[in-house]
Amino acid sequence: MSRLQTKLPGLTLKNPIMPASGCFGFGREFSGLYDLSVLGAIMIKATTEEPRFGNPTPRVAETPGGMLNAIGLQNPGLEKVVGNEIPWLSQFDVPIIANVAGSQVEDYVEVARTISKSEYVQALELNISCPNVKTGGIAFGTVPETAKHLTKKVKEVSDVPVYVKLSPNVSNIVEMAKAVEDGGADGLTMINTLLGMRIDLKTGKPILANRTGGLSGPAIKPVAIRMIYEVSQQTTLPIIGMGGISTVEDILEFYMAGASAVAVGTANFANPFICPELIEELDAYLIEHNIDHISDLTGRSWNKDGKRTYHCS
Amino acid sequence: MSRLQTKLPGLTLKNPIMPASGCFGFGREFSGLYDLSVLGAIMIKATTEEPRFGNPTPRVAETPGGMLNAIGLQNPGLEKVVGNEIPWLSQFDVPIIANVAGSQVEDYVEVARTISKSEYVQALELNISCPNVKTGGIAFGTVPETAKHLTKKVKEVSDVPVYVKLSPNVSNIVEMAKAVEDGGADGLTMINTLLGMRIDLKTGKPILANRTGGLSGPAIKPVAIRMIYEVSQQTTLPIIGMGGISTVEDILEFYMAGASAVAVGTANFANPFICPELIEELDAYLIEHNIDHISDLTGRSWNKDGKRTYHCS
Amino acid sequence: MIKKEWMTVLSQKSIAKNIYELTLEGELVQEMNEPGRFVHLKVNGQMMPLLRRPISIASIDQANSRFTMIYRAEGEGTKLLAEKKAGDTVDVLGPLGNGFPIEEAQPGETAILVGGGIGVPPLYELSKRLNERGVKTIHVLGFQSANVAFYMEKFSELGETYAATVDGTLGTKGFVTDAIHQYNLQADILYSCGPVSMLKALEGLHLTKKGFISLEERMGCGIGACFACVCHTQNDPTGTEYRKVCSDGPVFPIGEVAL
Amino acid sequence: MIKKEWMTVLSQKSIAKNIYELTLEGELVQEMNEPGRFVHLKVNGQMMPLLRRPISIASIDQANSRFTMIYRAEGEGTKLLAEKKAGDTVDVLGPLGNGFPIEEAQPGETAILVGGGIGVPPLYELSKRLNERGVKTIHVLGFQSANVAFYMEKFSELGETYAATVDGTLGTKGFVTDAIHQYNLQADILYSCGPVSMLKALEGLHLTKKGFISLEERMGCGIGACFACVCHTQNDPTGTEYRKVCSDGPVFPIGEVAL
Ligand SMILES: Cc1cc2nc3c(=O)[nH]c(=O)nc-3n(C[C@H](O)[C@H](O)[C@H](O)COP(=O)(O)OP(=O)(O)OC[C@H]3O[C@@H](n4cnc5c(N)ncnc54)[C@H](O)[C@@H]3O)c2cc1C
Ligand SMILES: Cc1cc2nc3c(=O)[nH]c(=O)nc-3n(C[C@H](O)[C@H](O)[C@H](O)COP(=O)(O)OP(=O)(O)OC[C@H]3O[C@@H](n4cnc5c(N)ncnc54)[C@H](O)[C@@H]3O)c2cc1C
Ligand SMILES: Cc1cc2nc3c(=O)[nH]c(=O)nc-3n(C[C@H](O)[C@H](O)[C@H](O)COP(=O)(O)O)c2cc1C
Ligand SMILES: Cc1cc2nc3c(=O)[nH]c(=O)nc-3n(C[C@H](O)[C@H](O)[C@H](O)COP(=O)(O)O)c2cc1C
Ligand code: FES
Ligand code: FES
Repeated sequence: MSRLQTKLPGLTLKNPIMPASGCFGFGREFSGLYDLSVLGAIMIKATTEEPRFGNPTPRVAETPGGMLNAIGLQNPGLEKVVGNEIPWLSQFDVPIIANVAGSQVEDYVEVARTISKSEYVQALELNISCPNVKTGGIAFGTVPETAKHLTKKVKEVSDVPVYVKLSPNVSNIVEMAKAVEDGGADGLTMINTLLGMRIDLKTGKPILANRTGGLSGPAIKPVAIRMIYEVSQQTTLPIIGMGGISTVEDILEFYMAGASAVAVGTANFANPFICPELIEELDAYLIEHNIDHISDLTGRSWNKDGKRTYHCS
Repeated sequence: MSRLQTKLPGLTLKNPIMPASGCFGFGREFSGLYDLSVLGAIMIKATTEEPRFGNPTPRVAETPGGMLNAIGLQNPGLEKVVGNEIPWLSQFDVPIIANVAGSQVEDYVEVARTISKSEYVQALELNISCPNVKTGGIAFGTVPETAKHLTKKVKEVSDVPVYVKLSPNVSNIVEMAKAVEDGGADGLTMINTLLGMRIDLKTGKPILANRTGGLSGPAIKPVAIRMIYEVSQQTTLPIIGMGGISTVEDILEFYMAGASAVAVGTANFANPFICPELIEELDAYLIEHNIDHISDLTGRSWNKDGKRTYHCS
Repeated sequence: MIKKEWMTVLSQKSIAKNIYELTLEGELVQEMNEPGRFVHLKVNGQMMPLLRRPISIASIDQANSRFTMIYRAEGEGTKLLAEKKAGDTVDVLGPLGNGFPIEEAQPGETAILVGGGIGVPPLYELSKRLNERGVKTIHVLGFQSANVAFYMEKFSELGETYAATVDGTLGTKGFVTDAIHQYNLQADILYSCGPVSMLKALEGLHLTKKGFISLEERMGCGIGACFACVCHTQNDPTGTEYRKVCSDGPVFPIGEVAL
Repeated sequence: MIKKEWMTVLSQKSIAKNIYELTLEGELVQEMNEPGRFVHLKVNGQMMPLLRRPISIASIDQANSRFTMIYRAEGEGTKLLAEKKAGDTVDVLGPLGNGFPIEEAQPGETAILVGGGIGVPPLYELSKRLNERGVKTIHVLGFQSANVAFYMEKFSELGETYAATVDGTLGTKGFVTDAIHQYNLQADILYSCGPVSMLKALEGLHLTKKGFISLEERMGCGIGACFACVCHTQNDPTGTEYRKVCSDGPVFPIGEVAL
């Protein structure tokens, strides 16, 4: 499947399809369903310094063409993630991208420092789109200067490349992308969820105990495509695209918009076998359409060549 | 249907359901399908000072649970709207809310001044969420100070109450709402469309000639509900809610979130009879559930009483 | 008058590769007076797909309250439509737009009807009506390939019929204009429906004094309210004058709208 | 092992107001070993509704590769499910979670099975298995009203069966706890499934030394990966210890999880 092989900063991927953070835990459950080594990479659940229980339940609600979640970054904490989860996952031949979260700059720095030293972690994904941060609120993901500063601090301590995960809840996504590029980011992952809410008509209250939650799934795909289209033309950073992917056509759309790899989140819930299925179907599609390499499609919507900096070497 | 009668600044509505701006033209076409007098009000298509052709076609694209549009504010211009369209529409017993657009402050002011003097116009809806403005780009809808200034200028010249239509493409919707409240707005209408894109896999290019467009329909409902929930608790302005409404349940959700009336946009395309149908169904629902007045539901999700300032007198 | 009705599927069959012929029954047929108008279909009662699909009326049988459409199952909506079986219902809005003016062709005159791909269907009812009126019809039908061609025999029953296929598997190899040249076809009036490139080429031929073409455009409402489907006029190709394909068209006199 | 299979509908019938009994056939049944586990259903192959619906396994017939579910058609997904007819297919992921431990009840002992509303179904297969094992079963089934009650006779065939309805239209007026008091029911072991309020009340009764309860929670993945369905433990009610309803449960020993 060399036409799917993808090189990104710190990552050599068999193929460019990976489960998105938070939709795949640390891989244990899915490993019972298929061999995780077929995946391009795995983006593990957000890790914070201390263990977190997260928000009260209900934590999910369905919406038209999408879903809301307010898990609240539940995770066993840095020590257990580095000590148990990552080593366990390392039995599979698949690069690990660690999703880093925190409440203040120091938390991020601490998690990034430690987790990036794990011999099994190939890259970090800086989650600056979490609605639960203490200091500065959602400022990390919505104020360019703050995002830049955080990126810089994390880059200083990280042993591996740092991808910054952008929030779509902003007026100007290009400004955010440029800020983290200035801060030294090696790549971008986008998009995280849009903030949304559903109300239970029986109780008159929000369905989610946390009231608001993050909207994901096919409903947000047009927003993701638009943002990747804009950002990919204005920065030189490679983009791992996500937001509503559930078919090969979706993947092609993300590539044409400007992505260099993709992640699948919510679709794992409707079909837990979606990632391996998409990997096979994408390969078949490229063969059928005589496309030498998937990276030829990157940015096709705005770039005649469709060639970008990052692709199979 | 007194349980549906709704009083808002400048408006006494038989019922709180109206077609959203841009999805109903100036009413001529729908008048061939049903008697427009059954509607709570009509929000007419955006009016600019000069006639506008709008964007090249294709101007619409379908997305999962939604659609994109990039009409580009096509309209016959202020003179014809005031001279022909509004007087024609005045034959129906239905309040007219005029949607005002422009490229710079002076344009808005000019349109607002003239159109608000039309004896048939009960209120203005200030469209500050248009992606095609010349001066300041999307600044009118995304920079609080700019929005406040514009609102103030328009209020100075308007003979009728001014509702400001908020854009969802911001990090902090409450800040925007408060800014236009400070600027003197009499009410809010929300939300306008989210910026999105779709790419045609056959051509590799965006489907819309304008490339990006506004996302509307059920897909964006959770974003609308969240924003109305937030804003209704932080301002005293009445909110006309919109974004994906297509059922009575949707209307109830908007009310519980904090709306005092609702508008239906995209759903008119799937079912042109949707507005009169919803008006009947909503009345039947209230009777069945022993709800004295629809306004009792406003803000129910955060307010035990569910009573707000604006309801049937 | 425009109506919305859940009409019943009488029959659906595949008549070429991915091409379906669908016959529906219902009251709404009584409103169908003109060839070239279209209906706007909601393929299911659910939220997805969200928008209606515009499909031309291919033939009308008012006595039996039936009409037939011919469409290509390509995207999400038309694929779902292709799954409908006899007895199922379809939500139809219509009839919409303005059709081909048959009164513009005088009895005894010759009309040339030129269709391309899924632009062919509305020409069938048109041809029937013209023939009833005593107008001689010549048909030139363009397709990608023989395997997606349809209704050649049905048109042949109404008048001379020529095919053009891009790959030469049926009729003239090339475009409809190649067939027109090859057979040196002449007529008094032109009626056409198909891709813009074809309509443009036909306009350039100046084959007849009078001509009418039917356009396609992506639609929102389908009734003239949303401004999704506008086009410029040839009088004012960059100005603010416009026509709406859904309600002013889809049929326009040649020369009226900018292609 | 967890499998995903398009299973075939053998029968579907309404057995009470909005309550349906659905029997599916397929390979996956061979994986169903324990009462109290559930399946995660996708009601159609489309994007809406997006998420699967968790439904308990109500009875298993491995010899014929069939199993039965009983569910209430209430929201979008279950209403679509109720439209399925014999011969249609349903996308089933399962079996999921951990069921009721039957080995905790010794032959000769008495088990009391307490179900509320749509919590009743999994108790049926459980009761069959306990009876096979020589455990005596008492059933207490709570419903809103007689018109939504079901399976009373089927349970009666397996052991003493009591009903409680909120409006008194069947059995004891009130809750299952009222029926337990009224008849002074006693047992060695409790198995229960139903609303949290019911489970809490039962926990408070301290009716038996051993007890197992089955929980409901809104789910994402259904397999333990997304952290949607967690609950606190009674050991650490405000801390970071947790159980996942989908993969650690849905059945837990009484006292393990915070209700
Ligand atoms: C007046 C008119 C008459 C038509 N008559 C016929 C006919 O008789 N037979 C036939 O096969 N086709 C006809 N078409 C084209 C037909 O509408 C499209 O092929 C169809 O809408 C595509 O829908 P889909 O579900 O396959 O594609 P999707 O890609 O799922 O469609 C997505 C959206 O784009 C719109 N769209 C996509 N392609 C087109 C197109 N070419 N024209 C207009 N809208 C499009 C759809 O309506 C829908 O809103 C006609 C179009 C118009 C405007
Ligand atoms: C382990 C388990 C076993 C279950 N067994 C049964 C059973 O045997 N029979 C039965 O009738 N019901 C059962 N339920 C409840 C059933 O899952 C819900 O009634 C159903 O998901 C509601 O879907 P809907 O399409 O009707 O509602 P919608 O409102 O359309 O559902 C929207 C979303 O919310 C979720 N949801 C809504 N209500 C519930 C609920 N009460 N519990 C969990 N998720 C919910 C849905 O799964 C879906 O994701 C069980 C739930 C769990 C967790
Ligand atoms: C249940 C759930 C949990 C998530 N948890 C995380 C997380 O821990 N960290 C993170 O960066 N993103 C998280 N996300 C966001 C996804 O990684 C992804 O960016 C988003 O869902 C859009 O992709 P999708 O539409 O394919 O799901 C979560 C999403 C869901 C649905
Ligand atoms: C085709 C189309 C045209 C629109 N034109 C306008 C407009 O001229 N002015 C405006 O303020 N909003 C316009 N809108 C936005 C709608 O009024 C509404 O705010 C939005 O579509 C969300 O509601 P909905 O999901 O019910 O459509 C338009 C929307 C659509 C779909
Ligand atoms: S489709 Fe709405 S105006 Fe033509
Ligand atoms: S539903 Fe995903 S962990 Fe339980």
